Amino acid sequence: MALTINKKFCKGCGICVAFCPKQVLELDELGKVYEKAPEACISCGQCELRCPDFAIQVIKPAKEAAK
Amino acid sequence: MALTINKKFCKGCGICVAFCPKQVLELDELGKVYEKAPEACISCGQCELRCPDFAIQVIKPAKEAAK
Amino acid sequence: MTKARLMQGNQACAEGMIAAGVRFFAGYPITPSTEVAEIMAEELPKLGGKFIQMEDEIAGMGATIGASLTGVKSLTATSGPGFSLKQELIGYACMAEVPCVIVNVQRMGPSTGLPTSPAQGDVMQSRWGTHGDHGIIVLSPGSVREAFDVAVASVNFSEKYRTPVILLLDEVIGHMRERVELPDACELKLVNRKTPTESPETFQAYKPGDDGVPAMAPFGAGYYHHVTGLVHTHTGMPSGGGAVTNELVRRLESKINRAQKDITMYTEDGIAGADVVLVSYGGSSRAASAAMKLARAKGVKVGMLKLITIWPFPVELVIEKTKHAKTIIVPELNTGQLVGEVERYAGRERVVSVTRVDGELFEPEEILESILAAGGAK
Amino acid sequence: MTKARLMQGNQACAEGMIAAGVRFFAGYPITPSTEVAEIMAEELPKLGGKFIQMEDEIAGMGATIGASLTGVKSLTATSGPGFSLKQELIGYACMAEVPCVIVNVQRMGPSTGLPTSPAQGDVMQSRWGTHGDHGIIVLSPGSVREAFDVAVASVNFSEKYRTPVILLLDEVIGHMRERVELPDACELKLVNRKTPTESPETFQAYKPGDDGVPAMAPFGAGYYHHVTGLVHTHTGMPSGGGAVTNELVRRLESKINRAQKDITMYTEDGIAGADVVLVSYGGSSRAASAAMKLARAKGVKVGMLKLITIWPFPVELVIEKTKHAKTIIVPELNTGQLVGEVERYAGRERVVSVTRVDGELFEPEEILESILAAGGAK
Amino acid sequence: MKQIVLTGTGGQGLILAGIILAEAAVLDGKQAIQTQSYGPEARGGASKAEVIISDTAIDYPKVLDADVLLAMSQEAFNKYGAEVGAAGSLIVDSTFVRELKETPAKLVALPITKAAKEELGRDMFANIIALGAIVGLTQTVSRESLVAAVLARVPKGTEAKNTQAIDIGFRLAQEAQ
Amino acid sequence: MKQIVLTGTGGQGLILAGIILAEAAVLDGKQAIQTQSYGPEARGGASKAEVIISDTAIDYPKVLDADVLLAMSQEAFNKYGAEVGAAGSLIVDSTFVRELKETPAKLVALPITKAAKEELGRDMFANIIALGAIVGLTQTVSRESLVAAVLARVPKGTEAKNTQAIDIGFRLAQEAQ
Amino acid sequence: MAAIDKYIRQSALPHIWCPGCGNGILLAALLRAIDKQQLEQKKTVIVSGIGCSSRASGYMNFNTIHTAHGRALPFATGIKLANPELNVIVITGDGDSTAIGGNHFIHACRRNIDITTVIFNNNIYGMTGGQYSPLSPSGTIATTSPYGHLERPFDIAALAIAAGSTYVARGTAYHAVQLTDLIAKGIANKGFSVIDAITQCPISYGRKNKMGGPAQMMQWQKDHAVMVAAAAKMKPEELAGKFVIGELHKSDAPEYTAEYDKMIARLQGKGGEA
Amino acid sequence: MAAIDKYIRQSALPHIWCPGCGNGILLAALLRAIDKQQLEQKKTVIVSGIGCSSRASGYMNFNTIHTAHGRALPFATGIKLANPELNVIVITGDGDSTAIGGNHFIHACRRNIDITTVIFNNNIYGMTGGQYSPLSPSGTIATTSPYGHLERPFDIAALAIAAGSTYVARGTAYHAVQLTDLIAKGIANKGFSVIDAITQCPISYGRKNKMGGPAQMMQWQKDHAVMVAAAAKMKPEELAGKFVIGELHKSDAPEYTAEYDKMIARLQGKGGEA
Ligand SMILES: Cc1ncc(C[n+]2csc(CCOP(=O)(O)OP(=O)(O)O)c2C)c(N)n1
Ligand SMILES: Cc1ncc(C[n+]2csc(CCOP(=O)(O)OP(=O)(O)O)c2C)c(N)n1
Ligand code: SF4
Ligand code: SF4
Ligand code: SF4
Ligand code: SF4
Ligand code: SF4
Ligand code: SF4
Ligand SMILES: [Mg+2]
Ligand SMILES: [Mg+2]
Repeated sequence: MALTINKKFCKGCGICVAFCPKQVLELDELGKVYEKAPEACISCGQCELRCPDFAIQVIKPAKEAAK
Repeated sequence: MALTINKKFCKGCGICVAFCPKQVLELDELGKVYEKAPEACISCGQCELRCPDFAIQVIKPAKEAAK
Repeated sequence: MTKARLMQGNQACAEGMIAAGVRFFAGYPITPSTEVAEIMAEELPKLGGKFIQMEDEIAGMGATIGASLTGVKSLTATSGPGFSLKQELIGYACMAEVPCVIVNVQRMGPSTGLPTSPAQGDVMQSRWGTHGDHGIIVLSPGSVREAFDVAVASVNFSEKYRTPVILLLDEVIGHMRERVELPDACELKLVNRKTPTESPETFQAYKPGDDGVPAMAPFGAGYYHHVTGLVHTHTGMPSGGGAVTNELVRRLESKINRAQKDITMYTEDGIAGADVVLVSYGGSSRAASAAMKLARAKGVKVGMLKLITIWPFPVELVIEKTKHAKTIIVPELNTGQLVGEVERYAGRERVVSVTRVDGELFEPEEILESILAAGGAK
Repeated sequence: MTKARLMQGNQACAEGMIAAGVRFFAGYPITPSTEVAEIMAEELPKLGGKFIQMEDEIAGMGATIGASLTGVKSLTATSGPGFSLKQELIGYACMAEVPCVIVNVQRMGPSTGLPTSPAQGDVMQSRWGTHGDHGIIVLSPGSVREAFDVAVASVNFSEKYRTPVILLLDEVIGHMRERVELPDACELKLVNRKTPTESPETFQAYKPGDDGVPAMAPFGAGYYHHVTGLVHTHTGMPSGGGAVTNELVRRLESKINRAQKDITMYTEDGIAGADVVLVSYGGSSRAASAAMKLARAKGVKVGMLKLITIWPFPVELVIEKTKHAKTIIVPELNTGQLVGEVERYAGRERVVSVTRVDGELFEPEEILESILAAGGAK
Repeated sequence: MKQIVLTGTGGQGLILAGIILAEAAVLDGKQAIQTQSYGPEARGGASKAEVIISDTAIDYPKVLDADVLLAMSQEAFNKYGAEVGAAGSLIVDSTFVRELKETPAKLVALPITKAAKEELGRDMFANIIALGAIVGLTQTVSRESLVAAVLARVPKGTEAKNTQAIDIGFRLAQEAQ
Repeated sequence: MKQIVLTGTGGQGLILAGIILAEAAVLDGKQAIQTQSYGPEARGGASKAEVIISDTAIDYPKVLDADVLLAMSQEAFNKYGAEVGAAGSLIVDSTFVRELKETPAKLVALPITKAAKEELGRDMFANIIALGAIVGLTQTVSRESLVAAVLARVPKGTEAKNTQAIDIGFRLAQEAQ
Repeated sequence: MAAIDKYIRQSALPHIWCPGCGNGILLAALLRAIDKQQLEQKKTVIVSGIGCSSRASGYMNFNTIHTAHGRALPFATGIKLANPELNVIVITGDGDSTAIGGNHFIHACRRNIDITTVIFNNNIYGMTGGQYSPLSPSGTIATTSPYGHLERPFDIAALAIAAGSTYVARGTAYHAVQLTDLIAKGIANKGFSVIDAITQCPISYGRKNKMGGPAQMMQWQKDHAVMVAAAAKMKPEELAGKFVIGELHKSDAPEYTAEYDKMIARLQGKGGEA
Repeated sequence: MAAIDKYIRQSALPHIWCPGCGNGILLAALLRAIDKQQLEQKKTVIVSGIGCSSRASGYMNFNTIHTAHGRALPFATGIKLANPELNVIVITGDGDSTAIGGNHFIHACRRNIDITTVIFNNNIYGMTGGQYSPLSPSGTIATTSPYGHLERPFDIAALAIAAGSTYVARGTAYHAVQLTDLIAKGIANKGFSVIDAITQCPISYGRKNKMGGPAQMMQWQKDHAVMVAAAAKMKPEELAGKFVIGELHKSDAPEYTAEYDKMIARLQGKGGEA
C-alpha cells in the first residue's frame, strides 16, 4: 500500500479526495478518509502535499521497490 | 515704506537677509532684522514668503498707489 | 405580550449604548468583546451612525475621541490586550476631557492568557492603566440587564463629566445569555454634554463650570478652540505655569470625586444586621449571591453589597455598609485587586479576600466556605 | 586621585545598566528619558552590543524581549506616553518570564502633560498598567548614585526572577547632575539567569525551580522550546486547563512576593523614637530629607523611611518601621498614589498625604509644615 | 430548575441549540440562562453549551448538577460524559459516540445525525433533532415554544425541514422510551 | 553653601556653563548639584540652570535662595531677576539686558556677549566669559578648577580661546568691582 | 500676509520654533493654500500629532487639535467620518507620520479618506533633540546614530502611492509659492492627499550634519530639488543625490466617507444601489 | 513527509485548525523549504504573532515564539539583531502583519533585516471569527462588514516593495510545491523577504462569501492565479480579477545586521571602513 493514513489526524475536509487525480480516496461515514480504490493510486503525492492535517503520507514505490 | 517689520517676532535667523534679491535687509546688533537699504526694495515679497516668524509684511506698492 | 427576551450581555451592552445615543464606533476585534463591534457594524449604519474597524486598538481609540469632538456620542470596545494598548489615548481623553466610553470585556490574563475564559484581572488597570494622575469612572455590571443599564449610565456619565468611562464587563456577563426585559427608549433619561452659552469671542473651552466641568463646543460650530494633551489654560492653549498645572490636574480628578454620590451605582441585600458582608461586583457577584442564599439557609446572617461603580471607589458607601460587619468577604476572579481598597477603608483585620484565577467562575460552594468560616469563627 | 565625577541621573542609570551587563537596547526617544537611549547608542556598539531605535515604543519593547530570549541582557527606556504604550508587551514579558528592564523617567502627566517637568504620577501604573494579574518589581532611586546602583539591581533582579523590572526614575533625579563616586566593575555582584542543567530531551522550559523560577535556555542553544503569551504548561505549550492556569498565574506573582526580602531596597534615618515618620521615595525624598533636618532643628522627633523598592510594596518593612509613629507622612509628586498602600497596611488614621502636582519639586517648607502640624498636634 | 448541557464539536451548532432552548423557555414565561465554554482556543475541539431554566430568578449561571447531558461526539462524551449523575439523563448521538463508558445516569443512545442525513438529507439539522429529542424526553419546555423558538432562529426557506427535524427528535425520543 | 542661577535664552550655552561650574566644584573637592528647568517646551524661550556647591552633602537640589543670578537676556532678566535677594548678586549681560528694574541685590552689568564678539570674534564664548566673571566676582570655585573644567568640556582646538574667555571674564569682574 | 491674518491666533505668537526653523514657512504656505481654496473657516479642522511641527495647530485659528504622537490620522479619521462636512487637514512630522504613525499613514492612504496630510519633513526628530527618523538619509549623524545612520530612509511618496493615496506631491520651504499650490491641489483632491514638505531643522539636524545655518539649508533645498517635469527628462545618474518636487501622483478611487454615506442611504432606502 | 517529520512537534498534533483550513498546507510547505535550505535546526527561530496562522509556531520543532498580535516582527528584529547567527523566520496572518502589525512590517522592509516573513493570507481575521482585514477584497461580507466591505485592500507586494523589501513573492496553498520553492528562495535572500501565501479559511471567510468548501476554495486559487511569466504577457483586462504568483521582486541592498556588525568592527578597530 502506497499510503499511510492517520485517521486520528484526518478532519474529513475532503481536499485530498477532490484533488486526487485517480479518485483513490473517499470519506467514510464518520467523515474520515479511506482508500476506496487503492489499486488506482499512482503515488503522485498530491494528497500528502495538500492535506492540511499531516494525515496522509505517500510511500514512494521507487523506494519500496529498491528494498 | 514697503515693509512692516515686527521686531518682537523676528528671531534673527537671517533667511530674509540671505534671499532678498536686493540686499535690502540686515540684522542689527541685537540680532533683529532692519532695512539697511529701504530704497532698494522692489516689494518682491520674498522676505515675507520665507520669514518663518511672520515678522515681515510687504505692502504691495500697487495697492498703496491705488489709495 | 411580554417584552421578555433572551439576550447576551455583550448585546445588551451594545443595545444600551445605542439607546443612550451612541452613533459612532471605532474599534478592533478581540475576543470576548467582538460581539459589541459586530452589533454596532450591523446597527449603526441603519441609524445613520458610523462604524469603522480601525487598523489597531490605538487607532480605534483615536478615532473614537476624534468623532466625539464633532459632537457625536462615541464608543469603542476591547479586551485586555487591546485595553492595554488604548491606555495612552485614554489618558488623552482624560486630559482633553473628551466624553467617550470604552468597553473592556475582561478575559483571563496576563498577556494573551486565555482569551475565552473569564477573569476580573483588569480592575486596577482600569483605574491606573494610563500614566499620570487622572480621574476616571469605571462601572461593572453583574447581569445582562445591568449591562444595558450600565451602558446607558456610562454614556450619560461620560457626557455629564466630560470624561472617558470604562465599562468593565467580564466574560461571564458578556457572553452569558439571560432573560431580560428592557425599558422603552422613552423611559430612559439621557444626558448630553453641556454646550457653550457664550459667543465664540468670549467662550473659553476649558473654563470649568461650577461642577468643575467645562462646556463643550463641537468642531464645526464656529468655536475655534484648541484641544491638546499638553497642560493647558482655560483657553485650551498650552502652558507650563505651576498654578495652571495644579488647577488642571487636580480638577481632572476632583470633578469626578466630588460627584461620587451621583456616580455610585450599587445594589444591596440584607446588610442590616449581617455579621458577614460580601462586597462583590461583576460576574463573581452571581456566585456570591448563590453562596449567600446557601449560607442563609444554614442560618448565617450574611448580606451583600454589590458594587456597580467600582471607580471612583465608593469610599463612604463601603464604610457605611460594612461598619457593623464582623467579617467582610471580597470574592474576585483575580489574585485580589479591589480588596485592597476595601482593606484600606474598612480596615484589614475584618477583610477576607477570596480569589480564583483558573479561568473559571467561582462555584458558590467556595464562597460559602469562607462565609461559614467567618460566620462560625465569630 | 578621586574618582568623584559630576554625573546626570540618566547617565548614571545608563552606566549602571552597562556595568550590569546590558548589551542590547531597543527604544524610542522621549523626553525626559532620551539621554539613556543616546548613551546606549554611543556606548553599546563599542562593546559589541546593539542599540536600535525602533519605529515606536511597542516595537522597542518587543525587540527588547526578543533580544533577551537569545540570552542577552536587554533594556528599554521611556517616559509616560511610551510607558503606556509598552504595557501590553510588559505583560507579555511577565507571562513568558523574559528578563528585561524598562526605565521609565516620569514626567508630568496625564497624556502629553508637561514633558520636561517632574512628577511621580506613574507609581500605580508601574504596578497595574498591564491587563491581568501579574507580579512585577519596581525600583525608584532617590539620587544619582542610587540611579547607578538601582540600575545594577534591576538587571540582577530581572535575571534572577525572570521578570521585567521597572526602573522608575523621575525627572528630578533623571536630569539632575550631582557628584558621585561609582564603584569599580569588580566590586559589583552580577546575577545571570539560571540556564538548564538538563538535556534538551528532558528540559521543561517553564518548570519552576524551588524558588518558583524556571531555568532559561537561550535561543540557539539547542533547546527547542516554545514561548507564548497564552497560558501554558511546564513545557511552554498552550493549555486551557484550570490547574495549569491557576498554578501559572499564582506563580507569576508569588515568585516575586516570596522574594520580597531579597528585593526590598530602602534606607532609613532616625526611625527609632520618631513621632513622625516620613515614608518617601524618588525625587521627592530629597525635599523630605531637607524638611526632616529643618524639623529636627525645631525639636521634632522625625525619621524617614526611604523606599527604593516600591513594588512589591514592602508590607512588613513599612509596618515595622512605622509602628511606633504617631504620624506617618507620605510626600508624593502626584495626587496621592503610594499613600494608598501605606494607609492599607499602617491604618488610615495616622497617615498624612502631602502632594504636589504643579510640575515642580516640593519645597522643603511644604513638607516641614506637615511635620510641624503633626509634631505639634500630638 | 432544569439544567441542560449540550456537548459536541465545533461545527455542530450546539451553542445555537442552547440558545433556542433557552429562548423556548422564555416563550414559556420562564427564567433562563444560557452559557457556553470554549476550549482554550476558538477553533475546533469539543464545544459545550449550558442552559438553566427555572421558575424563579437564577443567580448562578453555570450548570452545577446536570439534569440532561447531550453528547454529540466521542470526544465530547469522553470529556463531559461524567458531568451528569444518577438523577440525570445522558443522551448520546450514536452516529458518533461508539465507545460508551459506564455512567450512573439514564443513558439514551439516539441516531441523531444519521437521521438528519437520511431523513433530511443534511447533517446540519442534527442539532434541531437533538432539541426535539431532549424536549421529547424531558419536557423541559413546551413543544409549541420549541417550534416557535426554532422557527424564529433558522434561515428563511428551511422552516419546513426544521419543523420536521423537531418531529424526528420527538419520534426518536418516543422510540427510546 | 553657594547657590548660583544662570539664566538666558536657549542657544546661549548656559546649561553647559552650569555643568562646568559644578564640575569645577567637584574638582575642588566639593559637593555639587546642577539642575535646569526648561520652559513648557524644549525649544526657544528662557532657559535656566542652577548650581549648588557645598562642603557637605546636599539634600535639596534646587536653589531656594540664590547667591548669584546671571541674566543673559532681557526676557530672562524680567522672568528670573527677582529670584535673587539683598544678600545676593545679580549679574546681567549688558549686551542684551537694556531695561533694568529695581533690585535689592547687588547689580553688576557686564558687556559679556559684546566682549565675546569683539575680543574673540564669536558670541559663542559668552557663556565662558560669564563663568569667568562669576568666579571672579564670587570665588565660588578656584580659578584652576574652572580652567580645568572648561578645558575638559570644550571642543578640541578651542582651548586657547576658551582660556582667554575666562581671562576676559575675570577682567570684566575686576573692572566692575 | 493680510489674507492669512485671520487664520492665525495672533495671541499665540511668537511661536516656539527655533530661529530659522522652516516650520513657520510651511505654516504660512498651508494658510495661503487654505485661503486659496476658500475653505469655510468654521468647517475646517486642523489635526496634528506631536513634534515641533505638530505645534503648528496651536497657531491656527480653526477647530484645532494637537493629538498624541503618531495618532493625528486616527483622530482625523474619526472626525471626518463622524462629520464628512468638515474639511480635515493633518499636520505631522516625518517621525510622527512615518515612525510611530506609519501604520495609520498607510491605512489612511488605503481607505482614501478625504483628508489632506502635510508632512513637515525635516528628516529628524526635532522636538526631542535630534534622533534619526525613518526619513533620515543613510549616514545621518543623529544623537542616536553618532557613528552614522545605518538604515535606508523610506521613499515616502512611493510608500503613499503603494498604499493607495490618490494625490501625492513634494515641495520645500524654499519653494514656498509652489508648495502653497501643491497643498491647495491636495485640499482640492477628494480623497487622501499627501504633501511631503521638506523643511530645515537647523538646530537638531543642520548642526550635527554640517549643513550650515538656516539660509544655507534652504539654499541646499533650492540646489537639490528638481521639478517633476525636468526630472522626467533626466538620467538616473543626473538625478542621484537630488530629489523631485511637484505633483508626483494623482489617481481616482472611491472616497471612504462618500462610500459610507452611500451605504447608509442604501440601508435607509433613501438611495439606489450605488 | 518523512523529511519534515523531525521539524514537527508530533505531540502537539492534531493541530487546532478547522477542517480544510489551508494553514496546515502552508506549514508543510514552509517546513519543506526549511529542509530544502538545510537550515541548522538549532540555529533557527520561528516567530509568530497572534491569529489562527500564528499558532503554527507551536507545531514546529525549533526555537519558537508566539508573540503578541502584530508584534512578531519587532520580536524577530530583536532576536536577529542580538544574535545574527540565527535564521529567523516569521509566520504571520494578513491581519497580524498588515492591520495591527502594518508599521512593523514596513519598517522591517525598510531596514532590510535578514528575516523571512511568510504571510498566511486568508483575507480575513480567522481567529476572532471573520472580521475584515486590510487584505479583504472590497465587497467582502465579514461580521464587521455585513453590508459589504467598503475599503480597498492593500497590494501587499507593492507595499513591501515600496517599503524596501528585497525579495517579494506570492504563492498559494493550492500551488504548494511552487510555494515551497518561493519560501526557500526567500530564506536564501540575505535581507528582508516577504512571501504572501494565499490560503483558504473556509469557516470565517468561505462560508459568508459563498466560496464553497475547502476544496472549492483551493480550486478558486488554482483558477485565479496567474504565473508571473504568463502575467507579463497578458493585458490588464485579461488580468482583471486574477492575481499573480511567483517571484515578484528581487533587489540588492545592504542588510541591517551585517551593516551593524561592520560598524562594531570599525569602532573596535577590527575592520576597515566599510
Ligand atoms: C508616545 C510618544 N513617544 C515619544 C514621544 C516623544 N516625541 C515627541 S515628538 C517626537 C518626534 C518628533 O519628530 P517629528 O515627528 O519628525 O517632528 P519634529 O519635531 O521633527 O517636527 C518624539 C519622539 C511622545 N511625545 N510620545
Ligand atoms: C492586541 C490584540 N488585539 C486583538 C486581538 C484579537 N485577535 C486575535 S487574532 C486576530 C486577527 C487574526 O487575523 P489574522 O492575523 O489574519 O490571522 P488568522 O486568524 O486569519 O490566521 C485578532 C484581531 C489580540 N489577540 N490582541
Ligand atoms: S498519491 Fe496521488 S493518486 Fe495516490 S491517493 Fe494520493 S493523490 Fe491519489
Ligand atoms: S486532506 Fe487530510 S484532513 Fe482532509 S480529508 Fe484528506 S486526509 Fe483528511
Ligand atoms: S520685498 Fe523683496 S526686495 Fe524688498 S526687502 Fe523683501 S525680499 Fe528684499
Ligand atoms: S526671516 Fe524673519 S525671523 Fe528671520 S531674520 Fe528675517 S525677519 Fe527675522
Ligand atoms: S528643533 Fe528643529 S524642528 Fe524643532 S523648532 Fe528647532 S529648528 Fe524647528
Ligand atoms: S477560522 Fe479559518 S483560519 Fe482559523 S483555523 Fe478555522 S479555517 Fe483556519
Ligand atoms: Mg521631524
Ligand atoms: Mg487572516
